[in-house]
Amino acid sequence: MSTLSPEQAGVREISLAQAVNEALAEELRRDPTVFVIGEDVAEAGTPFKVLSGLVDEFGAGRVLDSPISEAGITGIGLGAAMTGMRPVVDIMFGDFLTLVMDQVVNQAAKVHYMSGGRLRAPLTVRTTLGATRRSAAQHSQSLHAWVAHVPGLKVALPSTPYDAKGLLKTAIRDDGPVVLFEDKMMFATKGPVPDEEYTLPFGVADVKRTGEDVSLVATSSMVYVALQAAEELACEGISAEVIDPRTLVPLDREALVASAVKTGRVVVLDEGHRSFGASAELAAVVGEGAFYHLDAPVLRAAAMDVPIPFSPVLEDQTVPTAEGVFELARSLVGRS
Amino acid sequence: MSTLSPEQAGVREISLAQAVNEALAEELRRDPTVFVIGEDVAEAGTPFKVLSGLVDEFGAGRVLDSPISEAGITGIGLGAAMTGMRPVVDIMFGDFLTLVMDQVVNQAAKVHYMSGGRLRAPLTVRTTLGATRRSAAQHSQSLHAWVAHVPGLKVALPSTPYDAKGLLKTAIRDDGPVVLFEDKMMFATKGPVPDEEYTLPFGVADVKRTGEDVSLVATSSMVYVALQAAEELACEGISAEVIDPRTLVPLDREALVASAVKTGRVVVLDEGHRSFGASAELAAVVGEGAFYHLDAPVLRAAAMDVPIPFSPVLEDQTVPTAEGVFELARSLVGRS
Amino acid sequence: MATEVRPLAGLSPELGLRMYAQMQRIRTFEEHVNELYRGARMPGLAHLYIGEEAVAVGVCEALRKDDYITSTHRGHGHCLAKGAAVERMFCELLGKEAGYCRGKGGSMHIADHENGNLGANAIVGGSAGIATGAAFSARARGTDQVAVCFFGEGALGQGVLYEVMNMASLWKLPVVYVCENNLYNEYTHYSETTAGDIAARPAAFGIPVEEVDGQDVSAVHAAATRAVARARAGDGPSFLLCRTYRFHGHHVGDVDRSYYRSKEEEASWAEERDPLAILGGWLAAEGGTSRESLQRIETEIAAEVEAAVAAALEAPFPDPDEVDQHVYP
Amino acid sequence: MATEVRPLAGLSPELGLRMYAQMQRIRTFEEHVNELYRGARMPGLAHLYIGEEAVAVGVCEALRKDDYITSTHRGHGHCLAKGAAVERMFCELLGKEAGYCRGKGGSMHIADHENGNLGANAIVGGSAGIATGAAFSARARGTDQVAVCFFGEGALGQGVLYEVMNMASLWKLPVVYVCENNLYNEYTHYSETTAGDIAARPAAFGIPVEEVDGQDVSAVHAAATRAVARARAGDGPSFLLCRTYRFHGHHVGDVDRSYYRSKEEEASWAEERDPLAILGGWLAAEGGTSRESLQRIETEIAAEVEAAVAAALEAPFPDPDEVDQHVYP
Ligand SMILES: Cc1ncc(C[n+]2csc(CCOP(=O)(O)OP(=O)(O)O)c2C)c(N)n1
Ligand SMILES: Cc1ncc(C[n+]2csc(CCOP(=O)(O)OP(=O)(O)O)c2C)c(N)n1
Ligand SMILES: [Mg+2]
Ligand SMILES: [Mg+2]
Repeated sequence: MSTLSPEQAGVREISLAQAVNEALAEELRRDPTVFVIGEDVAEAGTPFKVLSGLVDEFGAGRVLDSPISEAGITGIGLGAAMTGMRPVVDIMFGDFLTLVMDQVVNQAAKVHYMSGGRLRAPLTVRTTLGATRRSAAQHSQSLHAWVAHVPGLKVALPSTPYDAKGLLKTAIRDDGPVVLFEDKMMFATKGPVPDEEYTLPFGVADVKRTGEDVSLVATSSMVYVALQAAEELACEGISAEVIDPRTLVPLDREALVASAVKTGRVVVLDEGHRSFGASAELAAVVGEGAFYHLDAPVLRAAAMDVPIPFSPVLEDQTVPTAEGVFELARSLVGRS
Repeated sequence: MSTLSPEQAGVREISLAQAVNEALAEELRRDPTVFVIGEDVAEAGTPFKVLSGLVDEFGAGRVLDSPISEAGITGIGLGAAMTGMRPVVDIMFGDFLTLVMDQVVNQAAKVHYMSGGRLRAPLTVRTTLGATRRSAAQHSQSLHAWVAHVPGLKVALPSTPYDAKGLLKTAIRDDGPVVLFEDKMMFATKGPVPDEEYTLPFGVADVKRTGEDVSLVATSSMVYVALQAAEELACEGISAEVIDPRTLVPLDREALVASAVKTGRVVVLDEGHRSFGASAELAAVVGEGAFYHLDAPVLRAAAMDVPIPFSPVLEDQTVPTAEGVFELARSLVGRS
Repeated sequence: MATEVRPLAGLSPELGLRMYAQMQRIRTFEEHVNELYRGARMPGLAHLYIGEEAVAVGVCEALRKDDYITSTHRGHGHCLAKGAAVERMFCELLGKEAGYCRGKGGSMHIADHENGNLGANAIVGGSAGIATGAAFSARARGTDQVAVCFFGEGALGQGVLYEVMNMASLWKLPVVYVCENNLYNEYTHYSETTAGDIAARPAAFGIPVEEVDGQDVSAVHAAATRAVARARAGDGPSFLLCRTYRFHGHHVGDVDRSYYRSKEEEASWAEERDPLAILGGWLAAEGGTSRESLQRIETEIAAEVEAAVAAALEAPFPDPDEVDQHVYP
Repeated sequence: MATEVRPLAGLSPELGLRMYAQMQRIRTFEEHVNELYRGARMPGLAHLYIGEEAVAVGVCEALRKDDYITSTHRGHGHCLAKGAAVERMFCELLGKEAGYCRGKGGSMHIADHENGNLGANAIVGGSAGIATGAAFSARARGTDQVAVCFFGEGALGQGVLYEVMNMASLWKLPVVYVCENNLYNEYTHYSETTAGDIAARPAAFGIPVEEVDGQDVSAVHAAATRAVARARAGDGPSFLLCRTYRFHGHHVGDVDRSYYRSKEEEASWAEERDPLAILGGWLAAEGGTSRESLQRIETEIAAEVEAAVAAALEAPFPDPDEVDQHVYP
């Protein structure tokens, strides 16, 4: 369990927003080729205030307010990346990935391969996922499955301030394109982060809680749902393991399979829509790798297959809850 | 097995391209609100010549050559669909879906739901999938998993002329948005199509070949690979069932699970990239629904997780072959 | 500084009064929306249209009920101006079943099919295609309907706008593009995001452009009337560039704005360029309307809107089972 | 009708000869590509640049080796003009390991990093962002490099072009947009897809535009030299609108073209507006070059290209194991 406890020396409790801000500040300081471009990222520091203060330290030349041109800024970021820079393109809402798919998928993801390894695109796209903010159908999607399906892209989904900082720094230093998703609801979530600098490797899952009876494979926002469900399961005497892949690409298949082999029962949690989403790949990987050790089918908890509705009484039904996951897991362990 | 044999009365052998052309012609004739818009769809009849002749019968007002503006024509199609028309938007290559994701996903897919059921978008987007045409990374993708992940969209993947005609006519008559993918390599493929008019229901899988020992769940281009593998398996005394979902959304889960329950062994074939692709959902559905009847893990045969390379010696390795599927299936049946 | 009263060219008092009532209705509606937010009685956020009322009203008064509009995240004004009922709008903003979208859309997706409002849109520039397609459809179906596409100047950053303007011009579609230049893209002044000359952009695609004072409802109405007549006559698209200003924040939560615009700037617009004050002043001075009758309109609308918000607050939420209805027709 | 010989303003014979050789090299290369296709010895298709050579050569001769270009599906001419070697290009088109992209890219993705060619692109308009970003990067890194974005007039339909031109103008980026108007988007005349006045589009974004005869390499070179100097001096982007014509089909398989353009039109361009004939004629008539020396150049290049294609045909394919290399750096 890599998650740090504040008891440790030189560890502070900071919010995920602060962690992201620190990661960007450190990389901007360390490497003059790093810059940030996006809508309202400078003085406004983004609508989520995640980038507050960066423009003051690094200036408008390295923290650029752009027109409302997602495709354009991603293309410019790509061209800059191909010629010696390390851009961080800020796509305010993950829902706006719809506008940059050509730049990200047909261009950035493929340029290294298509050039036989001669061109590189060290481009980081930072964006968001997650519902339940009463933002309705065009500001609540979790579209990470799309980019995870595209060879050439790496995809990171931090769930804690510690992971957010370490994975973002790794993304910026990666020589290829990385799409990193942060849950809008998690920006205020606090967690331990060391004082000293660190990065986190891609492709290494993190066991957020160890357990024996059932594995809860959870991404991003769903890690908290899984941890809460694990608490409730514990009261029933069911020991749940919560494992967070942290990056979908590369994916730590071994760790997921190992956990499944150990527990024999798996629930996959992901906030993307259920059908043809990330939860399907995670379930398929476990099903392939741990088949002969599974005591029950791999179940999935994901967003309902409906556009996210505005009305709270409707929206709150669309995203997995700890109660729901608790029930699913308990049914697997055959106690219900 | 719905597939028709030419022996049947009033059945002709026509190519998939002709079947698509007939479907469009019939719907354009039947319903004055139907029109086709796309790049080089009129006189040129598309680069694949699939639409040849339509402009002559229906005129440039109903078969429109557009600028090279995929997002724009999809948006215009959507607006027309919301106000009484039934547009068929022609997106020349599936790779260009990257340019229309906002119009399709944030707009078309959601307008009915967001309006509480008051607005409708009977929009059909026709596009392609499939590699092995030496067209390289930006003209060879199979991106159907993306749209299948989006609630509000229906997704059709015909594999025969019969299915292509029947599913396209159903798509055009559907009151919501449908994205239909045709395999570029299949346009010349011939098959039986009845003289008289017909449509095919969405959400009904088609068993292309019945078998007892192993189920090959195959989409679009992979149906032929599966049928060929089934032939070769038959020589080894292995009876393979080939089942084609025909539509990913709605998905005929029952039929897939029933086949899996019968055979106990399943290989999923899909030409999209393996990771986070359609094959993952199909495998997960079978794994969930048939778990207690499976004798072996559900295996997947899909495109390699690499951008499609140009060089034939490389490209030919990226897409599943009958040999590869034969081996996979045989390994499942424990004969290798 | 009091608002200077200028003759509102060729405005009839009747039309002036009707537009005054509509603008007042929008203003009052929005003030209640702000209150609902501040009282934590409305889910989510909303983008207030206060200060820009003359654009929506001036344009929509030039339209027929069966004409189409597409709207934006700042869409309450467009919706009301096109004829929506206040109570059903409040219901939508509160996520209630009686709302225009049964609570599924909310402020950013409010649509009013009966009155030709094809919907607000939370994607900047996201409705440019829809409006242009509605115009295509009107022409293809042989009606003489017109489609109006409202958008903020920030949408000038979205490429799809140029793609569809090109086709609207090529095919002479009956669409009017109405750009509401309120000077800001969220928290950034448009001059930092917009190169060259805005009016030259549609012109480059062969679309005639008219620039108007968006605070003068009669000027907006006159220009819109010309553009709509042009579209209806089959002469193709037009572009109206309206200079306006949002008096409140980008959204209801945007309270401290000093880092991107000055209090002085805000005050000068509110005191000198308030479209309601300008029209009210003219109606009283030149329109032969007494201050009392204007007062009466305000009182009536205040009562109407208060009753509506009260009813909406009492209205039931949708049945939870509706969550998976309306995904597919 | 023979090609009329016009004085090619301010062209030095040395430069003229160098450009003649480059244009001849492109022409000869393309003729071999066509033969390879017709002989079924090349996988896939290719889009020939024959007829448009003066644009690529005129522009690239105004660039430094460390300047950037981005190219299109019709990119062989740009690639050669920027300094690529004929044999490695043939190798790429044939999917061989010695190709510029180790056979992974092919005709539509050929890139030549060493010479600043950031790649052909099979997405129309797909490299507008890349070129603009390269210009941003040059400025940010404090170099005086310039980026040139080649695209066909069909790319005027892609919204992203306007998004990046807006930013290039706002931020005065050292980028030159070179529009090759060869009159056709595939099989459709550009007048059916392009409204208004092309030159007014970049102008609307504050980008200076120069229209040039794309068949006159000296005119292209002069205009490009001005635009590049402007960019290098920090004065921002420019737009060159080049009138040109592709002599062959949209791609090598597009043989029956009568349904979209007339034989007469093709003949008049080939006979009167062939950029090689125009330059050759001038070199002979005014440039003090003998027909013999031009002949010699052609013979040398013919030999060079033949040797290259022969070698490329013999060259080995990549190791099959390379298929999953270069996915991630
Ligand atoms: C494609 C897209 N990018 C970014 C946003 C976030 N956003 C919402 S409103 C807004 C500013 C819009 O400015 P403008 O178009 O001028 O409209 P205004 O808010 O001024 O009325 C932005 C950037 C969005 N909703 N959609
Ligand atoms: C985004 C996109 N849409 C469509 C195509 C298919 N296509 C390839 S070339 C072409 C025509 C391009 O015309 P133009 O830009 O004028 O270049 P030209 O071929 O004339 O050199 C089209 C439509 C594509 N490659 N990319
Ligand atoms: Mg604005
Ligand atoms: Mg062209």
